[in-house]
Amino acid sequence: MMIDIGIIAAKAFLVLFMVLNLAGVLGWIERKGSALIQDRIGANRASIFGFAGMGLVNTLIADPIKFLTKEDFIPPKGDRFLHTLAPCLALFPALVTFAVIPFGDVLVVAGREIVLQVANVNIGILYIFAMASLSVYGIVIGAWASNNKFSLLGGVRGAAQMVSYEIAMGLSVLGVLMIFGTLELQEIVRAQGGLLGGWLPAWGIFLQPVAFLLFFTAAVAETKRIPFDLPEGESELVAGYHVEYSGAKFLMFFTGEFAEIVTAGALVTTLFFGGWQVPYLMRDGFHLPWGGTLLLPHLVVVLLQVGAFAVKVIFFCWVQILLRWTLPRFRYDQVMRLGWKMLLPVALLNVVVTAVWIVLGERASLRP
Amino acid sequence: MAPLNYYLVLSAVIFAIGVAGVIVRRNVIVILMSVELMLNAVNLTFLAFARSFGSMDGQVIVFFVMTVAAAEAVVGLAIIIALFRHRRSLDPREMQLLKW
Amino acid sequence: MTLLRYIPLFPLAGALLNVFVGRWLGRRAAGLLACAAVGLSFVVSFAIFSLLRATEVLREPLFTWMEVAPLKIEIAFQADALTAVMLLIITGIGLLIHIYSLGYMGHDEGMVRYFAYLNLFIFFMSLLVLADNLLLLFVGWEGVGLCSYLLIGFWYQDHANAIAGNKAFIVNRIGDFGFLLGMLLLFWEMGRQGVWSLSVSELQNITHLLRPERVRLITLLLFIGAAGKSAQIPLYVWLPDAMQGPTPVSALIHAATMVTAGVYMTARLSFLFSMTPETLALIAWIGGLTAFFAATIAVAQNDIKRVLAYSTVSQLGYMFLAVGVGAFSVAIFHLFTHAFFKACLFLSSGSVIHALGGEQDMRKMGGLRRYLPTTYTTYLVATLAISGFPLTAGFFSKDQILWAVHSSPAGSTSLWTLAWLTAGLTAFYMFRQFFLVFHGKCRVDEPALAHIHESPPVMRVPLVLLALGSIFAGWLATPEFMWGSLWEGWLEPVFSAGGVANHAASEDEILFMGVTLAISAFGFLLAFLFRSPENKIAEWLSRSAICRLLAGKYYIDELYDFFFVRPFTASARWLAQICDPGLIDGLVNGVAERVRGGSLLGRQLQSGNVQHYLFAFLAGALALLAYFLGR
Amino acid sequence: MTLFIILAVLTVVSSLLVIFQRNVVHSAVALVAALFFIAVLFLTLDAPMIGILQVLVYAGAIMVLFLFVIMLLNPAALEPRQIPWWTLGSAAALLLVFLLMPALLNTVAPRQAAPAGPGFGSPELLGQTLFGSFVLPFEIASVLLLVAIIGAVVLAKKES
Repeated sequence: MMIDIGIIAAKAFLVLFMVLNLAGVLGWIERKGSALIQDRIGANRASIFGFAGMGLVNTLIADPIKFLTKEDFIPPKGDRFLHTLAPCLALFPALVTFAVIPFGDVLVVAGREIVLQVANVNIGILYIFAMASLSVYGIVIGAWASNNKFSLLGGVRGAAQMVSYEIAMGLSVLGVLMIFGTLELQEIVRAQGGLLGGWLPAWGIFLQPVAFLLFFTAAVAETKRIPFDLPEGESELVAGYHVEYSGAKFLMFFTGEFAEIVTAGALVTTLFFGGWQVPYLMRDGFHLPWGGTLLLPHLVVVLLQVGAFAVKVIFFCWVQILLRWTLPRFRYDQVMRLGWKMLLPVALLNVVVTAVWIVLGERASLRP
Repeated sequence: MAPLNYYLVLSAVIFAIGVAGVIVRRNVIVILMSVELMLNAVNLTFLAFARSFGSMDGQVIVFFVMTVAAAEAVVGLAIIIALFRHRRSLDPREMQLLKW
Repeated sequence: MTLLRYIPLFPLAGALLNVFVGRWLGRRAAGLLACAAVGLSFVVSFAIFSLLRATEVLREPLFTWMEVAPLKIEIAFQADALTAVMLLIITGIGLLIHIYSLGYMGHDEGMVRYFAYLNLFIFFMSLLVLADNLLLLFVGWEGVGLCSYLLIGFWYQDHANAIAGNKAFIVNRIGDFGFLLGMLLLFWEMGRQGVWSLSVSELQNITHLLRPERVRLITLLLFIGAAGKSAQIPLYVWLPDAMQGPTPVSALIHAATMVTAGVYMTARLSFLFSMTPETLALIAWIGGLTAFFAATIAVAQNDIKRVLAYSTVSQLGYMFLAVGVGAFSVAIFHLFTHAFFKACLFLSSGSVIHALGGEQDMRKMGGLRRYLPTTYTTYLVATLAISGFPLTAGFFSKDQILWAVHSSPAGSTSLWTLAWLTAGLTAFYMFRQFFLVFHGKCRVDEPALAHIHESPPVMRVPLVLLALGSIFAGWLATPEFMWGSLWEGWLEPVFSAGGVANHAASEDEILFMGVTLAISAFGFLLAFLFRSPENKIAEWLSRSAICRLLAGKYYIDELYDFFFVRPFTASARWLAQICDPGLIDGLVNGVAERVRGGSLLGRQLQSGNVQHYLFAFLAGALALLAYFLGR
Repeated sequence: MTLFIILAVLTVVSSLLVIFQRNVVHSAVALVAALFFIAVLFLTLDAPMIGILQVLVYAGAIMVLFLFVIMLLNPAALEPRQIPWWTLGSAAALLLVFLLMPALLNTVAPRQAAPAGPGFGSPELLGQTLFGSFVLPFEIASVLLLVAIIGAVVLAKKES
């Protein structure tokens, strides 16, 4: 009993640790990546005894220290309580969503099967959506509590944008859920272990390409980053909803944003790119479609899977950062039009087409 | 799991709070929120009975209540927006033209 | 054979076409269309007349109008000899008058409307005579009343015309009310005997079911209707005023056809009227008195059309006199001949009026013989006919009436004397008019004299045809000593129920003829002597009290005005100005005021505030909860 | 049992905050909290699906809409508080609880706390029930939502 609780605590700690660190690293990647794109050097000033570490020091050590020691400013006519609550509300959903994301298959240690997932909930995907929907509150409440017209505008924009894109996101996932027939994320990942036509991994991307495009777009919009950064939009709203935030609270918003990027990447990986699945890797090793077999010890297999998951997540985080520094910002009406008039109808159509496909497939399989 | 009666009492308390909110508050948005509170109290009752009877019907009803609540909130808020545009106020006492 | 339906159909179609597309057709085409419609009807009528055998009754149901358990009323037409004769009169005379109107109304703005009304009138009239049941007959009855109203007030821009139209309509309504009551009473009585029907042919066979005193009442009520439509005492007052309409209308409606509806109806229901000697006696007396009084009034009139109007009333009195003594076929015969010569007289007078540019006062005519030769001739023929000149139509029919009055068991010497005197008066006033208009010195105004002209052929041809009819129509029924009567044989089966077939010796008949001729000749002589307005005796007479009384039409209109119209309008005014605002409105307003008072208290509860309502709602819920849980 | 008491207290407190906070946004936040706790209460009643939907629909959509409208209209003044009216309303609500209490406490459930059947409250069973005996209401609900969407658009649209 104690061991069970200990295992769960360990898993939770591991996941949180990894996510937060990844978020931190992403800050570095963002700086360096943008510098790369804009043909400049990027963060390189902070150094420990002359060691600048390509800016890693800057990001991982100097920034937190700077943030934590700055004045915690609360607008005099703002709402003290809500102003403090808002960053927590922003960070909290981003972190708890990881509870149901599987980062590996079953690890067997000393006869004890440990599922590499903090909590195996039978409605995992809904849980993620529920938590993701809560992330609006951080923005809205923070924006309102700042008693600043720019932040209020940002908050209103954020609320509208996130509610809108949540719908498109949910509907796009519906197609995936219909294909795999479950709400459990671990099950979804396992279902992607099969092969299509004997050689193509049965990943969601191949089964639901339209859904992937929709989902990824909506997920980027949910993170409120360029090209969907209307709630902050520095050239329009100074810094939008967090214009009155500084110090530790700003750090929480900041971390929340990067945690969301990680969440988005993890979700895309889980739903469309096989999660922890490595092509042709079974529980006992590789079984290549053209006949080769390479048996591997259990621990190696598990490590490979966890590693594959990490690589995929980081890849999609990188893609998002690339997008952020490549694309220009939409106009607000364009954002709304894209959400309601493009993504939503296409997602609905996708659901209908998928349903027809499934029904026809069932008919076909029923035929002797 | 706590006995059914406890859930019923809790539900009644929440419902009464919602009723009080609808009656005493002078802001239509809060009134609408109090209505949501009442709906949730009822939902709690439904689920408690569903659990107690071991029937899914109660859960399905809650599903429908949520649907109706969503529709109600949407239309209610739209009405509030339209009203606010004309009256510049959210006080229900300002919205008493429908008399005599 | 399904020909009957076409008789009313053509005029109806003509009327509708003229109403809806007449304006587009233009006046001339509209008139020709109307004439064509009536012409076709006439052709069909003639076909039926010639195809119909004496004892035959054609029946042609179209569709069921209403059906209530035992009662089934059909739109159905029927035709027997009586109907056929009436149809010939209506469509034949109607056709001639239509043609005449082409000329007479040729320059009128409302010609399209005029012909639409005229066709509508023919439709309703033919519906009336063709009707198989009393209800359908009533539809036609009301319809001709309507058309009469429309046509009398045709020139409605003149207030007097509109008033005359109203008068005709209202007086007709009084009669119609009687007719309706009689019809309903008959219906009810029959229903009590278990026969729910209004069909004439069915009623005919079951009259024995009725109690005599009921029949008396029914026939009395029906006669009120007939008196209204056919202008008998006391409801004759509308007819002279009806001369306000265009002259062809006067000819068509107020001489030849519509006013005969009452006579037709009594003839159609002769089986009922024959059952009550009392009603018949009343009819006879009213007819006789009407004939005499109208004739006396006609003596002193100076308006050319008014004289003819009173003469119409007088002649209608003759017809009712014949009805009253049970001589239905004789009445119809007089109706038939009268249609010719009265239409001829009216149209001829129309021709005169037309020639003089609208002048109707005979004192401003005179010596027109030179200017209007054709009209003069036709007028003379018709005047001779109406006066009973030997071998003309009026001679035979009037003679038969007088003979019937004398010979019928229902008749009496006093009635005969009345009719006899009327014959003399008729000759007098007709020739008085004739001399005033066509002989003597020309008193026409200068401007009118300049435009004086004979009517165009389209008007003259109908006149000539009618004049011929005025002579030869009577030859259908001659006394026994000549070549006998085709007519009796033709119509007798229809009236077999109550006909009088009392043929006395022909010597008696010749004697009576002579006596009648004598008084007519006396009337003529008197008229000839007084032919000049400058005659001393005539002048003295015209200033006498009796003559003023006659010229004032016995002041009947004033009497009616005093006894009926004024009290009625006064009471209506009292109701409208005192009773309605005070009592009715007072009651309604009072109730409303009390309710309002109560509501003023009650509405305080309605604050408009949702939260107050909700609190009340909660309080109620709490009360219920406390009651049910505390029980 | 302990869990229930904790949740019940939290729910009641946040519900009370909803009506006692004079600031609309505070009320809304308190309501979000209350709804969240109620969602957890749903979980204790073996209704995970409904609980998650509660968060998704109420907290994630409806309340965001409320906040959105509040910010859109941004009512400046705090609402006035009239003590007599507040006393009256609160007394009535208290009376309601007081009247209902004995009846609720005496209610006897037929199968008191029967162990939930296998799959009770699972999405599969909920789906089967929803598309089985409740399919007609389900379709009607979709029409209702459509009507609500159109109604809201028509109402909130500025007259042009």
